[in-house]
Amino acid sequence: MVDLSVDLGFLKLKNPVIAASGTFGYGLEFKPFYDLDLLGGFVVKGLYFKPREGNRPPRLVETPGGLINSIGLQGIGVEAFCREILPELAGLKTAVIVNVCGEEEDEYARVAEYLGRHQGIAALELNISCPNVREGGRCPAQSPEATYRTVKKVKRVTSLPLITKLSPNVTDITAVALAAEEAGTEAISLINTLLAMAVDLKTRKPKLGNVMGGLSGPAIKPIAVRMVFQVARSVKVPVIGMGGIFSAEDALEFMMAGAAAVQVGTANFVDPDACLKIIGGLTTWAEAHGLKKIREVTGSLMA
Amino acid sequence: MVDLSVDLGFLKLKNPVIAASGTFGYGLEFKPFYDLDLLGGFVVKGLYFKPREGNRPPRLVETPGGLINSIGLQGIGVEAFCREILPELAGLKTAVIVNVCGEEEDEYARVAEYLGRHQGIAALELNISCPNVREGGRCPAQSPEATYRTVKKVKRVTSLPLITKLSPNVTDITAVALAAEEAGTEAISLINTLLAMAVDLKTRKPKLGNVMGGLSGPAIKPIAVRMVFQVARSVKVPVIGMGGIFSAEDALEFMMAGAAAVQVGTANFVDPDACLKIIGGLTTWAEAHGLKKIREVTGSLMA
Amino acid sequence: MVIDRQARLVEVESWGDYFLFTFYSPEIARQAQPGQFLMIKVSENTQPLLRRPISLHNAEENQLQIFFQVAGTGTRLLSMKKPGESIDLLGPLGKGFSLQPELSGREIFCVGGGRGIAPLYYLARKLRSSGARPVIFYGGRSRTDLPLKNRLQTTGFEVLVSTDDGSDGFPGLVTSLVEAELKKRQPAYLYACGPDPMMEKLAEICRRKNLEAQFSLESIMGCGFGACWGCVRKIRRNGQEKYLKVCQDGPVFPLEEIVWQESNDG
Amino acid sequence: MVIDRQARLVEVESWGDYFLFTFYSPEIARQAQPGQFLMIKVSENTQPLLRRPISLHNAEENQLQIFFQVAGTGTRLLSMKKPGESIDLLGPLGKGFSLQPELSGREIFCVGGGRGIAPLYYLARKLRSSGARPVIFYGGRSRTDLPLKNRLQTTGFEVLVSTDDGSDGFPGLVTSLVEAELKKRQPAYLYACGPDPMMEKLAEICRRKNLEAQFSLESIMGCGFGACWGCVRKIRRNGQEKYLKVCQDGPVFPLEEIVWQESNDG
Ligand SMILES: Cc1cc2nc3c(=O)[nH]c(=O)nc-3n(C[C@H](O)[C@H](O)[C@H](O)COP(=O)(O)OP(=O)(O)OC[C@H]3O[C@@H](n4cnc5c(N)ncnc54)[C@H](O)[C@@H]3O)c2cc1C
Ligand SMILES: Cc1cc2nc3c(=O)[nH]c(=O)nc-3n(C[C@H](O)[C@H](O)[C@H](O)COP(=O)(O)OP(=O)(O)OC[C@H]3O[C@@H](n4cnc5c(N)ncnc54)[C@H](O)[C@@H]3O)c2cc1C
Ligand SMILES: Cc1cc2nc3c(=O)[nH]c(=O)nc-3n(C[C@H](O)[C@H](O)[C@H](O)COP(=O)(O)O)c2cc1C
Ligand SMILES: Cc1cc2nc3c(=O)[nH]c(=O)nc-3n(C[C@H](O)[C@H](O)[C@H](O)COP(=O)(O)O)c2cc1C
Ligand code: FES
Ligand code: FES
Repeated sequence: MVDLSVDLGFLKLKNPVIAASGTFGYGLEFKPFYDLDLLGGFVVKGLYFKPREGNRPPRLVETPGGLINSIGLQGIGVEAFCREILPELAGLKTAVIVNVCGEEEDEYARVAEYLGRHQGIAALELNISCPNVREGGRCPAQSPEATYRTVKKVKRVTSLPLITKLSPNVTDITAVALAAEEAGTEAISLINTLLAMAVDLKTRKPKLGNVMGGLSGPAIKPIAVRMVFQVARSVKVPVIGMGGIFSAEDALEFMMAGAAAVQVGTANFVDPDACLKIIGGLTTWAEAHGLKKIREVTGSLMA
Repeated sequence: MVDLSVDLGFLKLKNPVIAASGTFGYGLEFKPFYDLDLLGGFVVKGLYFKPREGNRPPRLVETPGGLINSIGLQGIGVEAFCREILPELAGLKTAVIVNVCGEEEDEYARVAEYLGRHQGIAALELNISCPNVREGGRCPAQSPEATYRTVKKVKRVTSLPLITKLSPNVTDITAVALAAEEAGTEAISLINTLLAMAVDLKTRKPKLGNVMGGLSGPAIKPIAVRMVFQVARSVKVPVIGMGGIFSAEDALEFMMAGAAAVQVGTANFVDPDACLKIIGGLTTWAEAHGLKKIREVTGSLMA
Repeated sequence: MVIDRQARLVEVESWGDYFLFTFYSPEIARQAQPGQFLMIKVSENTQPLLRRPISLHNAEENQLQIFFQVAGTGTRLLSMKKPGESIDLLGPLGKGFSLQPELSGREIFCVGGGRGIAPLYYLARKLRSSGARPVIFYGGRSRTDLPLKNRLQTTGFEVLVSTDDGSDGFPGLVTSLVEAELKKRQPAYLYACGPDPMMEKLAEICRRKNLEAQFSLESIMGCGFGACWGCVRKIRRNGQEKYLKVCQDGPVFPLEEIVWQESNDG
Repeated sequence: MVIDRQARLVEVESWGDYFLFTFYSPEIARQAQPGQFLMIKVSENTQPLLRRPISLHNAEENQLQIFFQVAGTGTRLLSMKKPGESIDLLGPLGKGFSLQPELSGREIFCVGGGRGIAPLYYLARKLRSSGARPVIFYGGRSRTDLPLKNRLQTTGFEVLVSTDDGSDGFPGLVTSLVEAELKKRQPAYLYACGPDPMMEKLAEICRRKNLEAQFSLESIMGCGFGACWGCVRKIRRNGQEKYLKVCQDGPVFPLEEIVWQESNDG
């Protein structure tokens, strides 16, 4: 029997597969498809303090091998989340991770502090990397300084472990990762989406109501693997890799490149049970390769 | 009859379709397929002063909708180019553009100066954005300062018009574009490839001999269109857009987003006559839309 | 809501760009309601990446039917499937038409434009079996865009057709035909599915005539089951305008809730 | 070098994972030489993105043949094409085997491992018609990996087969069979195509026996006609080691030029 468990230090996961924020609703949406306890964990959709309307539709465009979204973090806000959703997630035997957003740096701390007063949250994922909220797709994760400040502020108000989620829209991903580590993040997750755009020739307008959006899916996987590789060599905290993972083989690429765990995003839309299939595929692969513990794959790339 | 010509100010093209550097050999490779005079222009493969061996194979990996290459600018060097190739290109009635490389900033100027002493070159394209040469994929186009310095140095030694080619591996593409403009570039072309990587699960090694490479093809088109859109709104010099153009419709997306002309790269491998088909498609589209001049498409996006 | 990875394509009928598929998919058929839809996997690889939303055209015993028009890559791939192949279906999804019990015995307009006819056959059958009297309006550009006309008629429905080019039935838009009929009859309710401009015009007519109605909307969908927030449209509910999910809160909405200005115009 | 977008697939033969395709493609057939290859478009969309290199297995009058094994996505898509379909071929590409005139009348070894047999049939036919006596070595893992054995024999060639598992012919590697035969005969030349480890071993044998040879190499190709510099392998020529293009300078190289350490090991 293959041991799929991984230990992030601050958090033990029964397997390395985590459903990614914004692609897994509040978790409940997937209950009809399988037992959520089978997951390593899941990250709920990004939460601001207040409810948010999100961006003008259309919000989705398909591109070759990819999907551009400009949801704009529509959501119910942290209070409604703690009141209405969190109780429904209580009792789950999987890591429930909450994705924390903020219009400015202080809001991240407010949301984190509020969440810290509640039970049933395994960790916070700081979404300092959403390209769909500010003008021109800007976000704190595009600057090591803003990253450092934001992580620091959040650390001060909560004892929940922090996973800082990085943006690929940067010149030097390792500089941002190092800043997050220095500020005390317990882990780093990457990548969020790549800022992108598509034009409708018929209307001569952008295909997205919000003009630009974030590209996810298989198209971005090679960029994500590269960034995970670079970051994993630079920091000591565990790295959670994502970007276009659709199969166990994709997940293994990220793990070899240095990821201790992975997140699965867009694949959940295409196959609601994508995470399960990937978990199954990891076991199959490990067995075929005579591997006892999946965690031995992490960083095993010979480069 | 549709007027396909475009005027970049320093250069008139009979149509907006230019074959991209590194995907069109030295031009001669495509003579068996069609009359090169039909092109708006073509950019020859990047040239250093000296001949270069390029990177260790394997040098190519396919990814969903994309291609990662790590050629590493293998080439014959500028002297052999001027001696052996340039005479063969003499007499062509299309814009021959030479892609200029350098290990350090001064080499760009040396190559440019050498080329400036020869006839038959319509413009230089400064390749300050190749991710396949320096350690970790770094290049001058990742810093506005290095971009400014490099362009400035080259301007000083040649009167040939300069097209500065930008890298997408940056936090703020407009800052780099503005630096190039300030240093006096006559035009800006973008994007070069995105730094990427793929892992071979069987060997547990990177699939590329050089570990990382540059991602091109349809997968990157949405990122490229976004960057062209951002740059075209920021600078006054003409913008030449590229990244995943495989059809006339793709080219039109870039033009609406602000490109005065486009370059076609990876598509040349799949269809040696891709540029021709795209030129034909532009005429068809213009006719169907009652457009007399293709240049009216540039920047016509309503956003 | 079920993933049926092995729904067998039993029968294919086609008329030009229009296709009628019959699947064997007992579990989905058992749960199905008119107005609900499927998310269909059209490709084995990532091109296109996403499933495609297609309404239930009918569900009976162990079988499902869909009726669709080739609109782009995804529907073209779907149209190339052959009887005997297995197709991966996710469904039934969304909230279908709600059938008011008090409509029994009354005349009810079901207005479909183009491929929008798809969900109305199933609806009309349910309406009839619950005692109401559906009148189907079926509009298309030309006579070749009305491939289901015979099927609807031979099933015994009253069918009024219109064509923009006048090649069959009422010459003009289906909305004009509805308006003309509203001068003669007083239906108790109206259901509609079609392109946004048609529906917006119908909404105006219904409001003018004080006719209650439900419309089935389209939207580009990422998941189809509420996980992505990609499919929203602006809906007026409890005095507030918000972005609601077409896949979960719809695709059918009462007329008065739909805010037309914010429709997908991409 | 021609782009034939409409090469008609005339006939398909298959044995498990192995396929023999016959195309009608007069222009390419007219220019073809043994050892040259085609770049074949296997997909209508971008998955996979690139054409696939496949050797010419034969060319006669207006027809071409290829013999290939399903190795991944691209060759699987290719294998699904049906007679009557049109396929987009680019070719003939590369420098084929060079046939030394002085070999006339002499015995010549043609060694193919697995799918590497593909170009050797065409070569052997040319050798024979130029007066030489080709002996074909055909190695595979098991007897089911030797689908062309009969075809080669019935065409009148001397064919020596080997299988790793001993299920047909010589039990063991084809290189061992070659070594064994070299104890009995003295061929004038050797041509080979197969997996790198086989070729490297053969190179060692040839060097030891002072046997001149040409090898057809594989490499991942971007374009197939010299435009991308993606397919290079390290070659020793004029006393210098350089990266040469397999697609243009090869795929066939004289034994002594090939530098094995730098082979594609990705
Ligand atoms: C709930 C629902 C039920 C539907 N039921 C049916 C049905 O029963 N029969 C039928 O023929 N069609 C139906 N559609 C529309 C169908 O989903 C689209 O035609 C299809 O997704 C287009 O995919 P494609 O790959 O063929 O085209 P693409 O190449 O993706 O796009 C072609 C054109 O269609 C538009 N489009 C893409 N996706 C959608 C979408 N989800 N809705 C509307 N327009 C879209 C694009 O913007 C583009 O202009 C339904 C849509 C929804 C949301
Ligand atoms: C000049 C030349 C002639 C060839 N002739 C034949 C032939 O006659 N018959 C035949 O069956 N095969 C031949 N091949 C090999 C054939 O091109 C590959 O098997 C094919 O490209 C694999 O594509 P795929 O999409 O099926 O596999 P992929 O999914 O792309 O890859 C499957 C495996 O094959 C490897 N591979 C990918 N491309 C190549 C390549 N170009 N060369 C070698 N390995 C590759 C990959 O690294 C991977 O391990 C030839 C290759 C070359 C370079
Ligand atoms: C529709 C959609 C919504 C998303 N919303 C969020 C979000 O709320 N918070 C967040 O941190 N990331 C969000 N993401 C990014 C994903 O979590 C993930 O980082 C990205 O999509 C790359 O992974 P993938 O290619 O597997 O989807 C969203 C992605 C998509 C496609
Ligand atoms: C194999 C290969 C080699 C390339 N070599 C060069 C080069 O020498 N100089 C350069 O400026 N860009 C080079 N590029 C980048 C292309 O010119 C182009 O910027 C990029 O590929 C994006 O366009 P595409 O998606 O149409 O290919 C190369 C790209 C490829 C795929
Ligand atoms: S389609 Fe994903 S929420 Fe509606
Ligand atoms: S395959 Fe492009 S140069 Fe050889």
